Amino acid sequence: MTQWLAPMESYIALSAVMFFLGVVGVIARRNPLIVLMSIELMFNAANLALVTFAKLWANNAGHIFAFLVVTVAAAEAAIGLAIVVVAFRRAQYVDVDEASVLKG
Amino acid sequence: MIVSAHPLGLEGSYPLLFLIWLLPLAGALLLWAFGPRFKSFAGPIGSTMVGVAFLATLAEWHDATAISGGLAGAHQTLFTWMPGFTFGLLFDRLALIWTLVITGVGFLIHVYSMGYLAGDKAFARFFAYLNFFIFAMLTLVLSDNFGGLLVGWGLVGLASYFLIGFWFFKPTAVAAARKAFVINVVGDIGILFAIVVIVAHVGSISYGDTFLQIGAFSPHDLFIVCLALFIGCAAKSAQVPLHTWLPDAMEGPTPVSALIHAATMVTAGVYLIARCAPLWTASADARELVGVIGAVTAIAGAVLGVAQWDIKRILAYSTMSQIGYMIMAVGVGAFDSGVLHFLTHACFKAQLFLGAGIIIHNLNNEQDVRLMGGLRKTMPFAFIAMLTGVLAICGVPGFSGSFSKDAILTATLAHGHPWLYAIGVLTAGITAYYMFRLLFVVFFGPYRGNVDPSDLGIRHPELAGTAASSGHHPEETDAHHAHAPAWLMSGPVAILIVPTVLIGWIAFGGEGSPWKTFWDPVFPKVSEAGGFVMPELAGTVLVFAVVLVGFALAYLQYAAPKVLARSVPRLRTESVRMPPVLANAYYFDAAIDALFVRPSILLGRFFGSFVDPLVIEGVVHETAHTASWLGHLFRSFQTGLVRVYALSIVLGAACFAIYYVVIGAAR
Amino acid sequence: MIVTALVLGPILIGLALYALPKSAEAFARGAGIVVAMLAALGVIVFPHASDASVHWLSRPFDAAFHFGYGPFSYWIVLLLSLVTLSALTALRVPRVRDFTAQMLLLLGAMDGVFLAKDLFLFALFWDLMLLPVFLIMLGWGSPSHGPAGGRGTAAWRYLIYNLAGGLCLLLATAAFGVVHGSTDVIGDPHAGVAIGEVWGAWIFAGFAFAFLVKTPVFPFHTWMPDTYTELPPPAVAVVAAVQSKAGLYGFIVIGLPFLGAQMHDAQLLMFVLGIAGLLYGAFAALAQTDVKRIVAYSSLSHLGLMVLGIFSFDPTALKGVLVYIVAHGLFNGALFLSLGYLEAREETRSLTRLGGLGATNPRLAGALIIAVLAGLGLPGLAGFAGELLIITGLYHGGFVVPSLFALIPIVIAAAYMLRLYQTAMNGPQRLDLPQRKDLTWIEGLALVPLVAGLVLLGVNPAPLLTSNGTETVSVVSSLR
Amino acid sequence: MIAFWLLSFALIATGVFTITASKPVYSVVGLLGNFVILAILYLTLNAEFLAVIQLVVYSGAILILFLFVIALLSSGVKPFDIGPDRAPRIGVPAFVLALIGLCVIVFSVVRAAVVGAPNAPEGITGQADAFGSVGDFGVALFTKNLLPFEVTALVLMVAVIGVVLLAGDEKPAPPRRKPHARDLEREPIVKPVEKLIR
Repeated sequence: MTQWLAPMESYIALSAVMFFLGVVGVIARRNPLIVLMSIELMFNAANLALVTFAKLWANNAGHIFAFLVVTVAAAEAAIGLAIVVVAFRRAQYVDVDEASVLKG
Repeated sequence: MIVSAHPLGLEGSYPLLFLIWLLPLAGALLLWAFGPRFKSFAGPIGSTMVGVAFLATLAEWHDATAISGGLAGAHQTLFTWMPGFTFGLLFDRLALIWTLVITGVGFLIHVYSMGYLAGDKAFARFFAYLNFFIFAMLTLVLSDNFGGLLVGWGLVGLASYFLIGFWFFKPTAVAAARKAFVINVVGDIGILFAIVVIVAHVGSISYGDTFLQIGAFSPHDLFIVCLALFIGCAAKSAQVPLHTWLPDAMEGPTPVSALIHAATMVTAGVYLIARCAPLWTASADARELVGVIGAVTAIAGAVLGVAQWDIKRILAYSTMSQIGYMIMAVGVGAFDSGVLHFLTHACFKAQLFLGAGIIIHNLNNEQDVRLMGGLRKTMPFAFIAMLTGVLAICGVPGFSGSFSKDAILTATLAHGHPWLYAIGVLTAGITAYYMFRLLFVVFFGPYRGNVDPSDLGIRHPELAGTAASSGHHPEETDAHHAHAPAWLMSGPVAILIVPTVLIGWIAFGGEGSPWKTFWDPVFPKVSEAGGFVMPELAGTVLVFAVVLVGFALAYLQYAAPKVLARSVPRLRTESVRMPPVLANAYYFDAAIDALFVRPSILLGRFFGSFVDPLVIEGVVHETAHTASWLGHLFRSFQTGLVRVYALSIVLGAACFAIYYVVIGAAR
Repeated sequence: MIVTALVLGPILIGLALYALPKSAEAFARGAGIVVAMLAALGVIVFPHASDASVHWLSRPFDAAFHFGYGPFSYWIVLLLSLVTLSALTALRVPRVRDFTAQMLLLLGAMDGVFLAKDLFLFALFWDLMLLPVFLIMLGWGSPSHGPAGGRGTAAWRYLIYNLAGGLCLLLATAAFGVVHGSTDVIGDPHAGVAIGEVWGAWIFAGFAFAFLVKTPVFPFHTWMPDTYTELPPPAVAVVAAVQSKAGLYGFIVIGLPFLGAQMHDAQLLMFVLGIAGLLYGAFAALAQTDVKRIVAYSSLSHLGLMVLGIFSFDPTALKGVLVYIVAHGLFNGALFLSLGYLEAREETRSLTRLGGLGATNPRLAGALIIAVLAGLGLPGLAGFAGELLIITGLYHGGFVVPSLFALIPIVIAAAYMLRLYQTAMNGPQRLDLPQRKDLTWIEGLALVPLVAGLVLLGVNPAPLLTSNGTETVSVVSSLR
Repeated sequence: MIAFWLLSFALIATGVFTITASKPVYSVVGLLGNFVILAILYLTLNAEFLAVIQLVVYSGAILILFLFVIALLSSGVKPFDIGPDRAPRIGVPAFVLALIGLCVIVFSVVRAAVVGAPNAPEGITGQADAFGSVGDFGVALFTKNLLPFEVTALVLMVAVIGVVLLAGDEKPAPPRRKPHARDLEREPIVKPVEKLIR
């Protein structure tokens, strides 16, 4: 079983790549739905790292935590999408750049 | 630290002492709270309180003079603030003499006031103040420590303030009251500082501890204590240079001038130095200083007395001059002579003021002597009263003033101060001159009340010839002639004539006189090198000769038949040619104004309208502006763009990552 | 139990008053008076009430809800209750319900400051007591826009200055707690607090800044004249009488026992500030025309004297400070209430417009003169006893020159206080002033506790000197 | 080994497709592929249950949710990206930063030289080779980590309530606002307080 398993470093590096893909997506895209999806990417990158470490230390805690992350991600997606819907209802369009009331 | 104060007197319980002390307070509170309800009974109530206090004082005579085992008089402890700060009453011979004068003369003046102020709207308030003054003055003299003394000292100043400003709708009276109070506070802080130094050295405020531990003071510190105490005396007793309030204080009703600004309060300085005789005995420098200041005040006051036209101001400057005598006496160490002059002065000066009060009262508050004249015929009683007073103050032999004045003058010589003696004798001559000037101008020649004031050289008739406008409300002035029995005013004056003439005889007989033996166990003897004992008779004769010269000059200038014939133009010439130095009282007021009052107010304006709003607030505002500028700077970071925020988060995360990796590598 | 009720009672009742309808003015006013009276009675009747303490924080340091009478606080709390009672009784203001509620909040919060035996609690109530003052100033300040910018500016200035102080206090408290491990130390001079030099300097700096601003001491005073001018008379009576003592109280119960070395190091600076304030306040008061500003600047002068007394580390001076704290509270309260009567009647505070009121308002003049005389330190009244003891202590402690400086303001005080009184009350009657009725008996009655206190303590301040504060004083004497 | 590299490549490729897709629908498709590949990767890491969850919850539920929203919002008008791009070149610094972070992490991971997984790790049930099995996971979840599990329920419930509150209130849409009408007048904070007291 371990023969075809790649070294753990590779998994971590893969997780990092995926995470930063998410980061770039969040920053570079203006479509809120894609932003949310990029966030999902980051969640999953984190999960991958967690699972990898669980395997590495042979500790179930990583799995448990990944499970919790999934739950939170689900809740986050639900709320985020609800906000998008509400914003759409207010203005008939959604654009991340337009939500700038926080400007000082 | 001394815990139990040395009492000085025989410890015991003296209920009468409380009666003497607190009856006037009760009267004051009663009249202050319910005054208007009493109507014209306010006067009798107030007078009764003081009269009973006087009788109680007589009844306590025995306790006050008792001497046993080095303790003299009666002592009662009241309460203790903290160790060293114990308060009590001490009723010894010194306190007895003052209490007698305060309550005795005070009672007479209360009675006199019933006539003088009858019909005044604030009749009850006046008696409340008078009673309060009596209480305060008794607090001053009955206290057994410097703290209580200072309390009394401040309270008499307050009473004086109230009474000078009694007619508070007169701006001049209000200003005079404030001036008197503030200058007296200068004196208060002098005594306060003396207390502070005393406590630091002996750990107690009581007289007994202080006098028994004079050795605890270095000569320098002792001089500081005496100097600080003397600042208090100078302010209260109108000594140069703190005398300027006294002439202005004449804005008060005349009975007040008689009681407070002649007979009792202004002599508190004499009391204090006599009370602190052990301190002065121990400090030659302090004696020198006080003696000189007293002499300067005596002659300065007398010279100014020559230049006044207001009858009360003449008497005020004479008071200042006479207190100068007393201060000089106690200053050089002749305590008993100083106290004797206090006693005689209290009688004759009260009488002079009350006599002047009768004149002023009858002339509808006219106080300018140039507008009087020839009153000998219309007011014979006032003439007799003033004449005996003048004879007494001039020191005509046989009258009370001569005994005390001669005693002081011989004492200065005996204590080795020939210069002070010379000044004293000269002052006696000037005194005779200006007092007889007063007498001649007021009582001889024609009546000038209906002469045009400008013909007499009165520059501001609306101010100087104040007649009706200066005193009461016009309607009150008219009213009070109606219902004031004449004896209320003449009676006290008639009674006062007796001591004015006779009281000096208690000091007759030189060293063996009753007066000397009375004080023998009390005052320490001061012996100085170079003293010269002048025969009593020789001294009297010399002084009398000088007095006669003064009288002769006054006669020639004001009462010779040739002069009387053309008194109006002569008075005009004199008024116009009055040297400005004298007319402005040596410019003391102007100097104090320019040196202290104006700079203080300017400084206050500078602080209040420049430093506070511009300098301090300026610094604060600059700080605020800096913060505000920073805020604007940071505000520009808040673009409102979510993506920029996200980028900054990533930037932060990257920084963290680098930090941990790099630093972690270093570790 | 009693002490907790003293703190929480007024606060809860004050909040409950907001539940009443706005029109229930008489009831609200009555409730306020009753609460203040109960507070005063509680303090008088139970002078030995035991402490109440609940531990609530153990990390990062121990802290407790600990209330109790400390060495100096009993008299201050009594003073606070009396002044609040007088203030609530004396004057009428618009919107009585809200005002009474705010005054009760102020009472409770200030009780909390003086009764707190835990530093952290002290700091919390310190900030809490700013709030009612701020709100009262905004809500009841004078509507006109004076040179100082009106009530809004004054209120914000008050809040910002004092919150800056409060922040420093909080930081210093936190640092104190972390270094010492517990903040439950007030009133326990044997708590064995040892704070190293580095921390000590910073902690002291934080405390000192808060106390100096609150007191206020020159040059941190510029918020004070505006605040005293804008606050309505009942509130300013309480604030000037008691709140200004919080800083001095802090120096005494926190600085002296726990930061003695740092206090010593700061002595020179504090003497300079104290003397500067002493003279500055006195001279500035001389030139003001607004009656309340005169009293405000006179406070600056008096508070400077108290700072000198504290930093002389002399037991006599410290006793004097205690007497003067109470005396100053009493006469400042009486002064501001009397001036409140005056302002309510004549609708002006400017000396240029007032004059000659004594003839028509003799009782008002009587009330004012008593307050004024106490304010100028008339011998025989309480202020004098304090001054005498403080200056005696200063000289005894070897500070000859400061003791001489301390004498000067007494003379100036006589000048400006009499100017205040005489200009308003004496002189010819001004016909352009409204002629109003003299003091009512209830207005006079409101002043009675204050005046009685002034006279009694002036004659014999021994109760203050012996029953309380001895412990702190003994600590101080060991410091010297 | 080769499988891992293939999977990795596919994972990155789908991820890139997700974030670069022009339309959200394409993104969803990319994300779907991404998740499926991830599930396979989980399997290689002995995380059987998580692999299933990944498919069911993410691919099955969350992505469907996305699709629904897209469908809801895309009716008729063009709902997205209509304003001007106010930070047009922000992708560049983001990419640079991401690259730096990536390098740092990869560098640190490589330097740490983590050893390979120990052989046949023991599961929580005590059996060899049980690590990561559904049973093992279930025991761990329902014994040691019961409280976090229950909290999960709470989180989800709060999310449900939040969504209902946010989106459930059907109000008539206000007239479409111009994107740049941002002249919102800001009141100073002071005034409301003053009004409150008066």
